[in-house]
Amino acid sequence: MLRKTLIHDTFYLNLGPQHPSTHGVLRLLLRLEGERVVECQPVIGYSHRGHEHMAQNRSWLQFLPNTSRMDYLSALLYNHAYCLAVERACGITVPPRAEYIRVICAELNRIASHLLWFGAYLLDLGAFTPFLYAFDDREDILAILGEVTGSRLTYCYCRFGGVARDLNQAFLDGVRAFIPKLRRRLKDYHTLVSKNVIFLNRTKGIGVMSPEQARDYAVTGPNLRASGVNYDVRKAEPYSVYPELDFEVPLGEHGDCYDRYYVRLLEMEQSLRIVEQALERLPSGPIRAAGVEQEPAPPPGAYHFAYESARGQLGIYLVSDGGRIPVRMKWRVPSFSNLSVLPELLAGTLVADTIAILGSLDLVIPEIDR
Amino acid sequence: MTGWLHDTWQWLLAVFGPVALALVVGLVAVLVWVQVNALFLVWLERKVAAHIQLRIGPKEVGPFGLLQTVVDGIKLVSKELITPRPANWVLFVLSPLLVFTPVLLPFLVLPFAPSLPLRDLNVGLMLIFAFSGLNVLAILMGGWASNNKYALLGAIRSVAQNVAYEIPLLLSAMSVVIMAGSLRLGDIVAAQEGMWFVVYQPVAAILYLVGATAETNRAPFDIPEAESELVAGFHTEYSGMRFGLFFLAEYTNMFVVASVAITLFFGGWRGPFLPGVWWFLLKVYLLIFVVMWVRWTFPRLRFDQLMNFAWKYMIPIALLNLLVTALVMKLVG
Amino acid sequence: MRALWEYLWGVLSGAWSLAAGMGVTLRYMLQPVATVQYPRQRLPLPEAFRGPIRLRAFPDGHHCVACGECWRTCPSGVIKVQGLKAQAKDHNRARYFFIDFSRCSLCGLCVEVCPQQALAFSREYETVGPSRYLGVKDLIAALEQEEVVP
Amino acid sequence: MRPGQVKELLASALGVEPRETDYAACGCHLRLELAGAQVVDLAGAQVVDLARLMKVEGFFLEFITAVDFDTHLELVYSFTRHQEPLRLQAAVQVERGGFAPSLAGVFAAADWQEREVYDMFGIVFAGHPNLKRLLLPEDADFHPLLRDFTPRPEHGGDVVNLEMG
Repeated sequence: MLRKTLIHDTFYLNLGPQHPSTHGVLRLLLRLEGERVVECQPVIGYSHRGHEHMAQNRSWLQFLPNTSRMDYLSALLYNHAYCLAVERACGITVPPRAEYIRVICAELNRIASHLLWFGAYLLDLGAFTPFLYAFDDREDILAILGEVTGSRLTYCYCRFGGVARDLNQAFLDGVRAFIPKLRRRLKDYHTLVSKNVIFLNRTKGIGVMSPEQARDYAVTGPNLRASGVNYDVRKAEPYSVYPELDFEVPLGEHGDCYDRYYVRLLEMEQSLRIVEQALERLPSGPIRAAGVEQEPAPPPGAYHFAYESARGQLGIYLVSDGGRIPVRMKWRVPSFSNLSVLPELLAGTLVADTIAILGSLDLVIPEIDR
Repeated sequence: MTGWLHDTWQWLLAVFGPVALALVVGLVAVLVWVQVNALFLVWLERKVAAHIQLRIGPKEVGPFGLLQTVVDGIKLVSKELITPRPANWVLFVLSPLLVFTPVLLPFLVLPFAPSLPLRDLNVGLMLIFAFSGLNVLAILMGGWASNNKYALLGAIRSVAQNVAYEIPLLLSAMSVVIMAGSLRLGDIVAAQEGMWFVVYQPVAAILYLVGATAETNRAPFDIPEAESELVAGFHTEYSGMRFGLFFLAEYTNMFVVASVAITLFFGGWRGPFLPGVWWFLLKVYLLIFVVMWVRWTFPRLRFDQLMNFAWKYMIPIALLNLLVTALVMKLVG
Repeated sequence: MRALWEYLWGVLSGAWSLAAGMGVTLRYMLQPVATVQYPRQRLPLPEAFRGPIRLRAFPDGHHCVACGECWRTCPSGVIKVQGLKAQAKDHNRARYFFIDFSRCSLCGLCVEVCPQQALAFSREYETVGPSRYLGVKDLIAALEQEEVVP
Repeated sequence: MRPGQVKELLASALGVEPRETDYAACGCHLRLELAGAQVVDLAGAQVVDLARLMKVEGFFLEFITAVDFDTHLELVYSFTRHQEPLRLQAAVQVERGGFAPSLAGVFAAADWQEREVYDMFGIVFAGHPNLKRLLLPEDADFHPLLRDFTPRPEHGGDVVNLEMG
């Protein structure tokens, strides 16, 4: 009897909500057998602020600053997505210059988001230094975006029918200097991290997600592409000026942590290409569409808009009754689905792998909780 | 004034005898040295880390921020010592003391200079390894007594890791001992008259350095206190100077293993121009710098990979190395 | 034999990858630092910087007519403005203009909707205080300390 | 896959007729209004059959949400594909506090999505393995996205009132 309980004794470990590696306030209830995870149950909602409820209590325009508070690491992407969604619903055409500016800023923000993920992931794996290199690069992006948006993290830059402010010379110079610098840095990252034998051992073959699993759990973004599924909303349901730009969608093969890592690194390079091309083609003209109402209200009906955020497919489902205040605004956030697959990936791994897998999914918890 | 001092000295000498007095003075010196050295090493670590990471590091307190660690130490001393209610009080309090004591004792035999070891024992090397083995007991006690799951996991990891890495450490040191023919550290340094042992024993040197890094729980082998997995590992529940003692022990331990590495493989205090003690310290700090450099470059290994590495690679290679050394020594000597 | 070769190759390439990584960190160690020591050195603020809003100062004071457009647009409802007419036929002029900066999200909608262009972002960035009530700012009073920017 | 193909497929397999919508205007290719699920007839509910079909055809479940129209709730299921993207949104009318069949057995993604809808709207998903609160505290007794919900002080949050003058 005693022997039996000794062998089969498992214990619960609360990983979070205050834990260095849960990035935000996520709680994982782990049932452990020694260091092996038997069962994992994510508990979320610690930073639920009720953005969808707020949306039902304010006008379409007034919701704009909320968008950047959901996923604060890719605030501009959410900003952009919301504006595109409302513009589609209202039938507003955006001047090309504004759209190019938005894409440049959004892609820079995507790089910043991936850089932060890169640093934080290496921190999870115990390498402190790449984190600060990544922050150094990210700092450049924040400074560049600050030149035109006026803020560093929670941007509120896009407006219905355009952007709030035109690009200035400091921004253009900053971007032109930044692109070659990041290219050099990416090379160093490959030497320092991607080829490092310890890193390879920690990530190769860990947390393998099959394409079927990914589809079952509606996983999207780099996590899905690491499993080899070619699905990028920018290509699948092209929006904005992406059809005019030439870029590739990097794919992984095995769907393990290493592929998820590598796909993101390659995506940064593709985003750089997009920024480069968009800068080259940047047309002149107005930055705000003429004749857009102060507070546009979409005609009655249901609208959906899909957007590729840094973490995957962002879906905005709007229901309007033609009034100033939305009836319903559903945000389909990518991390929500990406986290739901975690219990499946974790079963049977070690605690150290738990951190490696959790980190590789690139979760932003306030985005999940909304 | 000096007369009074001289009288006291004479009196002490008469009462305790020269040997005991030398030990007491030496012990006081070691205690002071340990503190100063640890404070300096923490400062060095922070500076090295900072410059690797494109930062400046401590710079406000004292010249180049040298006094920053002193201030931090004062802060630690002044903090409240918290004992968690479900903890085992006796073991919890005892553990930091027990972790700190064994790291002091190797200083008895470390040959800083030809005349400087306090006691040049003929089993000096064994004494060092014996006492560094005690470390793990204290960590296990602390981790278990905290009654915290993270601390317990950290303690378990620590025991497994220390047991595994002690073996290649000893085996690689043993091949040097075979070459020198003595366990006395002074003799080992003397045996490196013509050439450092690192030239004859490169494999043993690398094995020793890797093992020593693991033995001192330094990154990339810092899994007992892996902060991203186990929060702080075995010392999660410790605060104030109890935590400070763990910290102090870690850095002093680092100094000890680096000193042993210098003695075994890098010619100890030997070197031209400067007096021996300077050469010894220079080499030790250089080696410690390399260890820090490694720490700030690599990610952490996973626990099972670490064990695999020790049992499947390091121990067989160390054994093979020992065998070859013994054979060659037999044939040559 | 092949397995042994692969094993050796694995060991060597692994060791090489570690050495290459250390080379990278060494190179960075010799580079100049990237940080700015904040209270001593300060970065220039970007042109578009958004601080708490202020009333723009003109030679004849401010141009706010207390229409309340900003007050209605503000998503967080942080603005309160009240106007007075000196005489019945005069334009309305803001007498009181308060914002609660502790809840402001700096979206800039108030600045954009203002029909008089009376509002602008300040360049104040050290806005931390010990109490949330310090976030309540009296813009009319602040205006008096400001120099006139035509 | 073209909208026409899916339309035919749905007509032959389920006997339902989705409406083709203008993708450029509303971001959705097909919209399907399904009959409301009855409590007694959950097993045979059309939406479960639809989900099974969608799974076979390579779709994934983007999200499940609900919209409160005061008189009734409308459950919205959104499906799309990785290859040849096509979005199909199905709407089911549910009464307030009513029941709906769970899709958790078909799409694993439905598990959390349904928990969120239960959390926010109070729709009970019959057959769900673990229908607990997801985002709100476990002891919450309200469903905040219903239109008649008014926040009470104990729900948290506070407002600094500006004193004039």
